[in-house]
Amino acid sequence: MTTEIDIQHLGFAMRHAWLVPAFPLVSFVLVALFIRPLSQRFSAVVATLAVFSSWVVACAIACEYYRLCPPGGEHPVLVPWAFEWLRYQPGFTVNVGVIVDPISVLLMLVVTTVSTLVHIYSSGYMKGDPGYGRFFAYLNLFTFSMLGLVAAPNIVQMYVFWELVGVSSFLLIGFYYQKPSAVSASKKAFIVTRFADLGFLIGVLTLGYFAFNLFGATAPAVSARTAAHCTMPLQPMDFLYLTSPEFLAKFGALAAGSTGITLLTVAMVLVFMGAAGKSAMFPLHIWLPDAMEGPTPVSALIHAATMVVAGVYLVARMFPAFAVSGAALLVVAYVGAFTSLFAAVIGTTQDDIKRVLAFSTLSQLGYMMLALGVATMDSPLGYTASMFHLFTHACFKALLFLGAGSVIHAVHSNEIWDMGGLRKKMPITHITFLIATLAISGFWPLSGFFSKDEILASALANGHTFIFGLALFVAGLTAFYMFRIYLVTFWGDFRTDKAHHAHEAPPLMWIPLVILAVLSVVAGYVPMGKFVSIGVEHAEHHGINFAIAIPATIAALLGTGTALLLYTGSGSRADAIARSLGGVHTLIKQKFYIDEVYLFITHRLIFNLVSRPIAWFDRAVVDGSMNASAWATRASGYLFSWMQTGQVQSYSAWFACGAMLVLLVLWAALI
Amino acid sequence: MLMLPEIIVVVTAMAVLVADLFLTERLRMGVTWLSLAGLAVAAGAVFATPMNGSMFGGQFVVDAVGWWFKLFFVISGFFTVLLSMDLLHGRTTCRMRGIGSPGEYYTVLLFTISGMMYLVSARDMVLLYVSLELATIPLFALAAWRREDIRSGEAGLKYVIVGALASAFILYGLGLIYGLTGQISLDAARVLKGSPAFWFAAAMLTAGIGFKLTLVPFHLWAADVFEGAPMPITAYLSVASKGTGLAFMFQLFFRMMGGWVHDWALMIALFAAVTMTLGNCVAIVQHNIKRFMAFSAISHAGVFIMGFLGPHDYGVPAMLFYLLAYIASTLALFAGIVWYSNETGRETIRDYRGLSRTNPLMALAMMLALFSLAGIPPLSGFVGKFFLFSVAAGAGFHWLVGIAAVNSTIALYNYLRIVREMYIEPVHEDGPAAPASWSLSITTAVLTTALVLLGIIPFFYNAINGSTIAWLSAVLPH
Amino acid sequence: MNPLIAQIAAHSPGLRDWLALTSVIFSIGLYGLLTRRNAVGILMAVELMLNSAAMNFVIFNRFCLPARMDGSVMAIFVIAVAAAEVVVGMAIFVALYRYRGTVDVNQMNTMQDPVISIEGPGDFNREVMKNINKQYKSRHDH
Amino acid sequence: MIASAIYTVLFYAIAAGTILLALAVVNTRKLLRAAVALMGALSTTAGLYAMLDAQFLAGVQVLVYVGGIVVLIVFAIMLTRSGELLEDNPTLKRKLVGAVISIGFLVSSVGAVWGSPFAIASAGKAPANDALMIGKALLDYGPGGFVVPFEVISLLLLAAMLGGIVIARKTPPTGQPFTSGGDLPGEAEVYHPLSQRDDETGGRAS
Repeated sequence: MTTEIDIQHLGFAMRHAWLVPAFPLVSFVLVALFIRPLSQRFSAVVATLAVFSSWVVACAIACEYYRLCPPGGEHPVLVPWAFEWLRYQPGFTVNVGVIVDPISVLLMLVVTTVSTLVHIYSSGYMKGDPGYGRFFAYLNLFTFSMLGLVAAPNIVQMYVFWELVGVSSFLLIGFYYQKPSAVSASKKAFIVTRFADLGFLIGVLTLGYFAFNLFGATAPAVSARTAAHCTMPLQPMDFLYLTSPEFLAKFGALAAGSTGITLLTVAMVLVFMGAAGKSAMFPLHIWLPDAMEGPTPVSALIHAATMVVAGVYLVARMFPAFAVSGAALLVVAYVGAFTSLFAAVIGTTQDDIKRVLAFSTLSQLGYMMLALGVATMDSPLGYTASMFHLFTHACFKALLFLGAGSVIHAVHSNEIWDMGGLRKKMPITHITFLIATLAISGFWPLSGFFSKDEILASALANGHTFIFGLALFVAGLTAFYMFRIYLVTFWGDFRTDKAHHAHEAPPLMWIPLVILAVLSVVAGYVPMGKFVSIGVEHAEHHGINFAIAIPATIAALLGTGTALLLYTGSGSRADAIARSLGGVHTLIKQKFYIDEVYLFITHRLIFNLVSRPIAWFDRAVVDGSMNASAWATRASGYLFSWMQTGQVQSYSAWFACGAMLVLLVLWAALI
Repeated sequence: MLMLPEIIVVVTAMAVLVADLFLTERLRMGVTWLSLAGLAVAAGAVFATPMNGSMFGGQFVVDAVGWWFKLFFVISGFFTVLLSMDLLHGRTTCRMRGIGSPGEYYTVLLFTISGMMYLVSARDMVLLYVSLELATIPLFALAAWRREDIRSGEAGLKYVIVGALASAFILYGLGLIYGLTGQISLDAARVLKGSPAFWFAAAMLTAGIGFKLTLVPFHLWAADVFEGAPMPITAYLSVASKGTGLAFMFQLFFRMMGGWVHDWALMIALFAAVTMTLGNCVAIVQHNIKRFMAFSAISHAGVFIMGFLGPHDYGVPAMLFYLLAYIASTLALFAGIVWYSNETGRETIRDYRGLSRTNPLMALAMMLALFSLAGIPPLSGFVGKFFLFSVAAGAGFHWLVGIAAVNSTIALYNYLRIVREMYIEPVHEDGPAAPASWSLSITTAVLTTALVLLGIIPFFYNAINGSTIAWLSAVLPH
Repeated sequence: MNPLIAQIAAHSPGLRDWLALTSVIFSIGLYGLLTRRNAVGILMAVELMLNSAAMNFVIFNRFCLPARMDGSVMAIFVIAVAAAEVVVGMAIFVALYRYRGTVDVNQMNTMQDPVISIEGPGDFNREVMKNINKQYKSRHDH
Repeated sequence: MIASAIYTVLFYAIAAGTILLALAVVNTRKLLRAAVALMGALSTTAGLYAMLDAQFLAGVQVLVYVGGIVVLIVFAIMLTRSGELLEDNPTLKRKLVGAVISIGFLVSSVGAVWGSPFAIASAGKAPANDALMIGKALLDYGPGGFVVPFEVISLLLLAAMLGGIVIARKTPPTGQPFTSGGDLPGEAEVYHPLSQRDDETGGRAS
């Protein structure tokens, strides 16, 4: 059943969809130029209100979209608002507009919700910071860029905002510019993602070139199908065209040279390179742990809930193209799977609470990529699952980061071993953190359970048994490391004076925690399959599939149990003595034994055999190759600057030699 | 009256020279006003002239491309005067000795502008050569204008020697072409068949173009001359002189060797690749901002000539548009640099640290200009680069586009060095005390607005595109 | 008729001989430009080059289209341009001499790219640095 | 026939003289002698112009080049006291580089000229009154005239003169040479390249 939509007569929110990114932009300009010098406090209010207004509009758009295209039916792509930006030549125009379809609506909601909460939280967290107003200006800039990215109806606009997001992330990571580590982290993030964007750019150019060449042959069919849903004529760079079966069928038939690889695969792998950079997929992940140098609300907003999912969003947006080129999709699946395992293993050994969360984010992003990778157009459950996990993950990971921020705010340290016993001092933070931990570990009835379940189901359903097993293992590891930091932070004794004197965060900070906690609990009950779908068949995953839920829960329980075993025994001496009343000898022996096991497992086995080699590989090979290329560029700079001797006669000699060289080239080329 | 803009510029130059004799020291500012007014009127006159027509029996021709070039030259001259006035009239915090004689300075500057304008209208070798020299030789003097600064003199020396060498090479090449065709007209050479002498002449002329446009390996003079020349002249060299090089290349490659452009595409692509790579790599290791800007200009030369590769009805408007974007961005950046050097006398990149706190608006403008030069969307530099890259891709030079993309990453790193100094490093304890003068403020504001608007409003590109297509269909063999 | 004279007359210079002559003079000028140490000497070499390039025009005018005067006119313009070049060049050299006490182009290198240590990994870097330092020293030994 | 033979002999003699004088220009260590050699080379060129039936041009060459430009060069030699000194010899390396490049140029240019068809006019003699022709061409504003470059060259000469005057003008002596950048040897902020640490990696963040 095709939904009849009159694109010219939509409701207010749809017709004015540009308001969503416009609010933060206006607020950014106002705050940065005018309000910030006047009042720090007022800057925060204006910035928060602007993002909140965006949230209201986004909600209105969502309501209207699902009123027009009811859940469970077909979900066409609408472009209710656009204007012409660059006219390269007749028939090749790049527009700026807002795209409205299930995933953009979902992302708009996620971004505005998390951003609003982070704004509120930050107005408490950043209190007293000299850069208070500047911080809110940057946050607004980031929110604007991210919304512009989400709303992009064509790949050029996407690329433009992609870069803007990178710039604002650079500014926010380097917010504490007095700290050398923050400066180098921001530089690293920018350079690594920029390097990845290089691939993206080449991919865009390749796509654009062929899109334009094939436009005449394939566009009319696409245009006839979609014209009713767009306010502007179809253009070669539009996603609607790039993901249309007509174009992909033609483009997918072109081979790149005689290698047997299609050009489509090449282009899609290049595009995925950009996505992998933003979403910190192995081996381009190295910037994300360092990015934790930024203020914690930034980590929650950018490096957990929104910017890092831009890569997932891009792959989802271009999903039909990836699906036509099966090879590119396989790359996505395996890179995602490997990243999720790799990051989870490293996560078990970190002691900095934000770094653990960063590696956890990497791992969960890998999960989302994996889910996209195992989906196909015929069996698109993974697509829905990925978006579902993106949604639930945004809730509980933002909550975890904000909770961690609250703890750090109280203890003034990032080290989990500086904390301990905080459950009594910070009850609200503790409860919400626990909810988020349970959610990410995948315990029923919290949201993580449902979305993870769906990812596992999709992997199994499409025959990727190996990936399924791997994902199951990662689920166990996730539970382990999350409970590890949870237990060490909130249970046991106060390990330092600061932990002893910690107190609950102010209401401005805990109210967002509570809201996010509620969302983390209920988000799993959204029937995502009805709202987000692609392809012909509707991805429905009814109820709980026990064949998957039981192994997943067992894995989570195993992880949790190991954490309990390892971290409560040695951590809380008082409990141990209470239990030891029966037989002190055996207790000491057992304790000794547990310590040994702990040491052996963590330090000897995991650390030496797995984590350390991985970390070494990470630092020496992945990081090293990035540094080496930077070094090589600099070295070539010195090498070439050697021509600049300051001697005018050597300049003249080069000049004359150059003329001779041109002559040689001409002769060689033309005779 | 097709020659009206040139005549206005020349008459203004003469008037400035005469006025300088009669004005008292107190009224000396009058020469600046006169120059500015003359250039503004000349810009209006350019607008008033039609986009095609010829005078003196075809000796002097105006076409759409020349029309745009003239407009760009007048605009860059206008802003160069605005950038120079504080320095020339001693209205700076950091007192500079050895720069003065504003009347002569403006006169010489205006003469070079008229030379550039004649260059694009030339249709025979004599006018081409003479106007090229008019656009070059006085620049030697301007580079050496601060006669008490040994670096300025040294810059003049290097410029004059390499410039004379280039001039001799160009002349030798033109002579051979003249011999081959037997005619002094530029268009006559388009029917030439390939022969060793023709290729030899082409190599000589390419070297001459390379000198003006700073293509590798003819670029080596640029860094030293840029560093030694007075700051506004450095700005002028990096925009107007580059524009002249491009115009000269247009004249030679489209008019004279029009039938050969496609066969030489590989050579142009090699030049583009080597030039932008070397420029960007060497810029990494620069500390002096003038040298840095020299290498930035060199790498942009590589980007410019990518426009010669593709189908010309895309390439030519793309090059013109990028030239406009480049002029706006570079001059906006130089407004900040001139201001900083006027106030403190310092010119290394490290000196700009913390500028965003002491003068946030100027830092913002400089950042926008740097981002535009680096090609960050949606600023004009991005749009221009996008067009040029797609021209090269359309011509099948995918490897060149790859190299250019890698280069834009390196370039971004380079420009971010300055942004980082301004935004992230602690404030310079001895930074500029005074805010920018009104002339620099106006320059900055106008050009920054322009570089943003050029990128987001398609009008300008459409205007260039629309007017040049007719010219191209007339001038190019298909 | 004396056969020697006939022989000589038969070798009457053609276009190529004339052009070879200008090539030789141009090359000599180029050599001078590349080797002379005094800036004024370099300018003299440039004059030789411009002169021979101008002569090309006159030669072509004579041999290819004797009816018109284009090449000769070009030569006159070249002479004028050369004069302008010399004026500016000499002014710069005189001003420079006033403050440097010399116009030796080898010493005109206050502006050049500095040679800086490359922070890089391992022995390779040390080798590179050693070479660069050596070259730097040689650049300043005159 | 005899005229032709004389012409031939004259050509080779003058050409050899010009080449010798040109070699003297670039090789003499005394600059004043080089200037005299240059004067000679330009005069013999004037002779060659005369042999090319360009008598007016030969006159211009002697008047402007020999009489004007070379005198200017001699002035410059005097003002920079280059005439009193023996110029330092260029290094062997530089000589070698110069020789290789100029011989490369010579070989390729002669080769290029030799292998190319030039449009040699079989008939036609230069007009007898070339001064009149040139004068007409310079002031002709129709097709094939040169009135525009003629005006432009006057601007060039004026601009060059103005620039030259300003630069060579003496300013009141105020002592030390100075510079603005603060990055020259001898300035407060010493810019010795080897002591300068790289701002990317040196000092601060590692």
